[in-house]
Amino acid sequence: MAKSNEPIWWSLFSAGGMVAAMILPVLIIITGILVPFGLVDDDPLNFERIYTALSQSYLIKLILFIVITLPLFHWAHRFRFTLVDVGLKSVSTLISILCYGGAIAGTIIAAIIFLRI
Amino acid sequence: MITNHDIVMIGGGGAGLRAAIAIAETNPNLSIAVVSKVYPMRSHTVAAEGGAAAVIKDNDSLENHIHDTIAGGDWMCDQDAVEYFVNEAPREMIQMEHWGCPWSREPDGTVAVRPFGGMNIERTWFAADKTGFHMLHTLFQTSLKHNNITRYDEWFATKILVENGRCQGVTAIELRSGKIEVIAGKATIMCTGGAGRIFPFTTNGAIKTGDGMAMAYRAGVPLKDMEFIQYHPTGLPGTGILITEAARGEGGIMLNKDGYRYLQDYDLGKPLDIDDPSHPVKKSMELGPRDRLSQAFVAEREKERTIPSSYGHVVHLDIRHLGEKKIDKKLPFVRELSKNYAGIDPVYEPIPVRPVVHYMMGGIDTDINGATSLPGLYAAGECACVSINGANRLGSNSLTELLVFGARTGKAAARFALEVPHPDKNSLELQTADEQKRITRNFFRKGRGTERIFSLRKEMNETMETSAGIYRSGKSLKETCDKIKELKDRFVNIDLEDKSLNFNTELTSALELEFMLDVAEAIAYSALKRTESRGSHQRSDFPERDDENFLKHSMAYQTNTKPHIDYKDVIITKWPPGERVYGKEK
Amino acid sequence: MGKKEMSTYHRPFPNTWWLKRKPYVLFMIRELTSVFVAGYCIFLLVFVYKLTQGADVYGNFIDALKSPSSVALHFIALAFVLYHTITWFNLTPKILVLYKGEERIPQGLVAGMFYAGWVVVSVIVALFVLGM
Amino acid sequence: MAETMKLEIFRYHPEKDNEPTFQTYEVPFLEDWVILDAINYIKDEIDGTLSYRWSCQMGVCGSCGMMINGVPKLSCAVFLKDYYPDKIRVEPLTGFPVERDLIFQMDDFMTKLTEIQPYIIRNKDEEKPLDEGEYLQTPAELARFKPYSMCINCMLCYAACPVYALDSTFIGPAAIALGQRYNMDSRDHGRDARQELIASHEGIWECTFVGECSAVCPKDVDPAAAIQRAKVSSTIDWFKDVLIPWGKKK
Ligand SMILES: Cc1cc2nc3c(=O)[nH]c(=O)nc-3n(C[C@H](O)[C@H](O)[C@H](O)COP(=O)(O)OP(=O)(O)OC[C@H]3O[C@@H](n4cnc5c(N)ncnc54)[C@H](O)[C@@H]3O)c2cc1C
Ligand code: SF4
Ligand code: F3S
Ligand code: FES
Repeated sequence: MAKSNEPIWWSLFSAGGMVAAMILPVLIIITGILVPFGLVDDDPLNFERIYTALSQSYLIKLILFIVITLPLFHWAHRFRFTLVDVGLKSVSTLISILCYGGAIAGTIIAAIIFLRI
Repeated sequence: MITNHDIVMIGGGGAGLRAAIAIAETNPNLSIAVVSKVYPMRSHTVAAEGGAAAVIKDNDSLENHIHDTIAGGDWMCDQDAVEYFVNEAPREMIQMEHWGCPWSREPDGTVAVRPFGGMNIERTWFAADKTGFHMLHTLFQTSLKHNNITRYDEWFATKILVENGRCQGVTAIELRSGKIEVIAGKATIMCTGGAGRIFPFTTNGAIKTGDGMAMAYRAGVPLKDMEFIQYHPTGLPGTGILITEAARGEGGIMLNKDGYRYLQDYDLGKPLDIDDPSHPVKKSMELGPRDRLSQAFVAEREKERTIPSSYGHVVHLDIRHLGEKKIDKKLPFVRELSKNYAGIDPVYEPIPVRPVVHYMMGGIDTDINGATSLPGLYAAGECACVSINGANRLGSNSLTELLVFGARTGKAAARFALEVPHPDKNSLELQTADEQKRITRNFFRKGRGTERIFSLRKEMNETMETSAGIYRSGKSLKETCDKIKELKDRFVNIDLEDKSLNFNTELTSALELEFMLDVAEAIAYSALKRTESRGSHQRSDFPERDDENFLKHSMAYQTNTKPHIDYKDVIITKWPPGERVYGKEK
Repeated sequence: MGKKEMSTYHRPFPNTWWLKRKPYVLFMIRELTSVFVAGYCIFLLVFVYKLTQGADVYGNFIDALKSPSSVALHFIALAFVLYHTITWFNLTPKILVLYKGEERIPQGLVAGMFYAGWVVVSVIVALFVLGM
Repeated sequence: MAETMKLEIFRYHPEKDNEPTFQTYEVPFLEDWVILDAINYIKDEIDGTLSYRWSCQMGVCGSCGMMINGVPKLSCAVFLKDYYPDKIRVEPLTGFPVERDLIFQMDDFMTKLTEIQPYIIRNKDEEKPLDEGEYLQTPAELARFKPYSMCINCMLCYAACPVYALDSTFIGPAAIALGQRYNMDSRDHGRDARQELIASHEGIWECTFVGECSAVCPKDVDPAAAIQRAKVSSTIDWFKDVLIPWGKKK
């Protein structure tokens, strides 16, 4: 019985799931409801404010980076099994490559973008 | 087809598995077969709730346990067997602990014990109220460790094969394919459990049909003390599901329709208040032995002080005062069962109960090594009678018996197997061909008759209930003997709708009915001949115990006509017969 | 063990099994929330990317948030992500099996801790992004 | 006959049928009958050829699992009255090959159960002689594994798990729960031995946490929790191995 490498994917999945559960709802409310409907004073998302916040604090940058990338792995792992569960078991290797590959690609792109700030 | 093993266990319940492991551990080179008509973990040991007795605490002594057992059995126990049993019990129970059995514990981590009926001190080990379940699964799972144990799951044994004067195995049907094969062994151990299904109202599962007893009986081995049948005082009406004695051990009380603790009227001591720290008092009132409690029920019924229900009369078992917390911790299964099957929550309402057929004290006659009169044939567990239970088993002695005598019998059979030559292959195959023919002829031939299994079984159940119940009389027993004869004759005309091979459960029901009729016959004749009252055998026409004539085991032999009943002395070593006293000691 | 293979019947298990019972449908919805989770993360990534493209590009992007289609998408995403959050927290007691002595800490309490944490985190994030 | 009810039962006979059929029976409706009572009535009074497993009638032997209207249940523990007056559809548990009628084949589980090593494994030198008595185990230590020891091997969880139905190489809920039962027993040292199977792909990692195994379990074993906890501990093992390879035993 081969030793499985699932733990790495599973822990990324879990961490991503936790981040998504904790942080995404409030962010969606901000970008999807509060800001568009003008329910908050000023414009919290104005360029100056966000850009300075991100460019001046490595910590904020890192947090946002994690908030964006970990849930990608959450998706990759879950979606992989969703596809297997609906009967695509025969191409499961390909699915794994596409899903995890997608999440890794997303992470690399994110890294490049974040480095440019 | 013939498969060879050194030792063949028929039955994968507590006794069969314990025997198998004992052999596997003592000699890893022996090949062991465990043949069972159901997957071993479905065996009826799984249903045992209350616990298993063994002396472990400092305030207890072996002598106490011996005395309780012998007095509880109304001096019908073989005392050498009881002594061995009690001495060995703690070791066996510790062995179960070492194998992982989840015994309930004291805060300091030692095993906990609880009081049980007829015992003068708390000595019953328990795993909440699923003791048998945990023991069976522990044994079964432990048996998986040994790869010299071959399991024949869902194989139905039909006949003991005797050749050259010794038992050389059995024929068995592989249920899924329907084919009959020889499972040959140098020694064979019957561990097929009890026969409660002979009666209509029983705590026993569908598989407890006395198969092993009947097979041995047909092979010429006597059945011992078959008239002693234990009624458990607290079964749920309708289903017969058991409410464990542990409910009373923890302090539950029995009430009649007036809310009166009627047991005080039956020489079982005086009740203490339920809040009294000494309640429940051992060996008194609710903690009297089962025979006496069941008899008290009948008397209450006659006085019209019981409660009518849609399933006959009941009394109440009240555990409300224990409180929800204790009930959930110590008796969760009682709560689950009462809620599901009686529609009441015992935290808030008393449980309706009535006596129910529970256990066979008698069985295949064996010596202290589990050996029967037929060389190579051994028996252990409820199907056997060594006899430690005498005329009335004490609750929680049986599970321990499975271990103690399962192990001992296993080892004895292993020694025997090492000494005898290989089976006589050819003649066993011939015998199997005969058995195959018998089954085809009896059950598969077209146009046999019109009798239905179900109606014969029902008639057998009814006649046994009327005549071999808590109280018996010569007249009704005679009628039952005739009735069984009639049913056996009619059995020949039984017609199976199912003529196929794969998993033909109609065929197995028919074979089981045939086994039960044989066992019922042995019970009825043994009871008829015992003209005294002792333990669970109460004759309304002979209400006194008669040590002069009947301090003897009944031995039922099958003949071509009616069974022949003989007697054998009870082994008395240090404990001469005395009076059974409850509620007055100390 | 001498068990001959015999003709058994293997029932088909269609790929549409998850439509057969409500718990399975709910399970599938739970699994599909991951698509919306990932979708929103990609949106965030685009957001940061626009930031690197300068104030004008970024400004247009923020204006586009007000479009009905964007709002609609956000609402859908919110529904799924909330479903994710709820199912996720509800399952935490299966992973975090805690005992106090003999008693298991009630599952509701364990999940409750996560819900409480969620509220705190949400408030902090909101204050941080919106205010200060 | 006063009130009656209809049962639609899955029939398959290997000697005669290539495909299963359904047969409808009418049985008396009694308030306190469980579905098994109705099926026994059919066997006794209407059709002796119907095959199924049962024994204890009290929900503890684990023989009588069936699909009742598509949901795995112990037929001795569900009442007719919960379905009255609708027709009840009875089928063998899904996910297993059918031997005949309501009898499914569970060889696969028995093999897996054996492989998971569901018995106490102790370090050689730490076996205590029987004369020295029991191993101490506090009620708290007992409580850690007790729920997992309640499994009656009824197979309802397997029938509820789509992952097992799709791919029977998956070890499945009950076997893993029983492995965990021993892993968490304070008297056991066998975790490493069991881990090889549990931590394999076919072990815990195929489980996608559908959770229905726990939802249908009649004994509250909560195999879903057992599996997820095994995922956590196997993950911890994995990181230990990768990050501190020199810390490995053996
Ligand atoms: C509800 C209930 C509660 C009980 N509670 C307690 C208690 O608290 N304490 C206590 O000490 N005792 C208790 N008892 C009694 C005790 O449980 C039984 O006496 C004991 O379990 C019998 O075990 P066994 O191994 O002899 O037989 P079983 O466990 O009944 O096993 C019989 C085995 O034989 C096999 N078999 C039978 N016929 C055939 C055949 N023809 N071919 C192949 N295989 C066959 C079966 O498949 C099965 O594996 C209780 C009994 C019941 C019914
Ligand atoms: S875990 Fe529950 S459902 Fe599964 S086999 Fe065990 S008791 Fe049955
Ligand atoms: S249903 Fe199956 S997928 Fe996992 S949580 Fe239970 S084993
Ligand atoms: S018959 Fe034993 S569990 Fe249903």
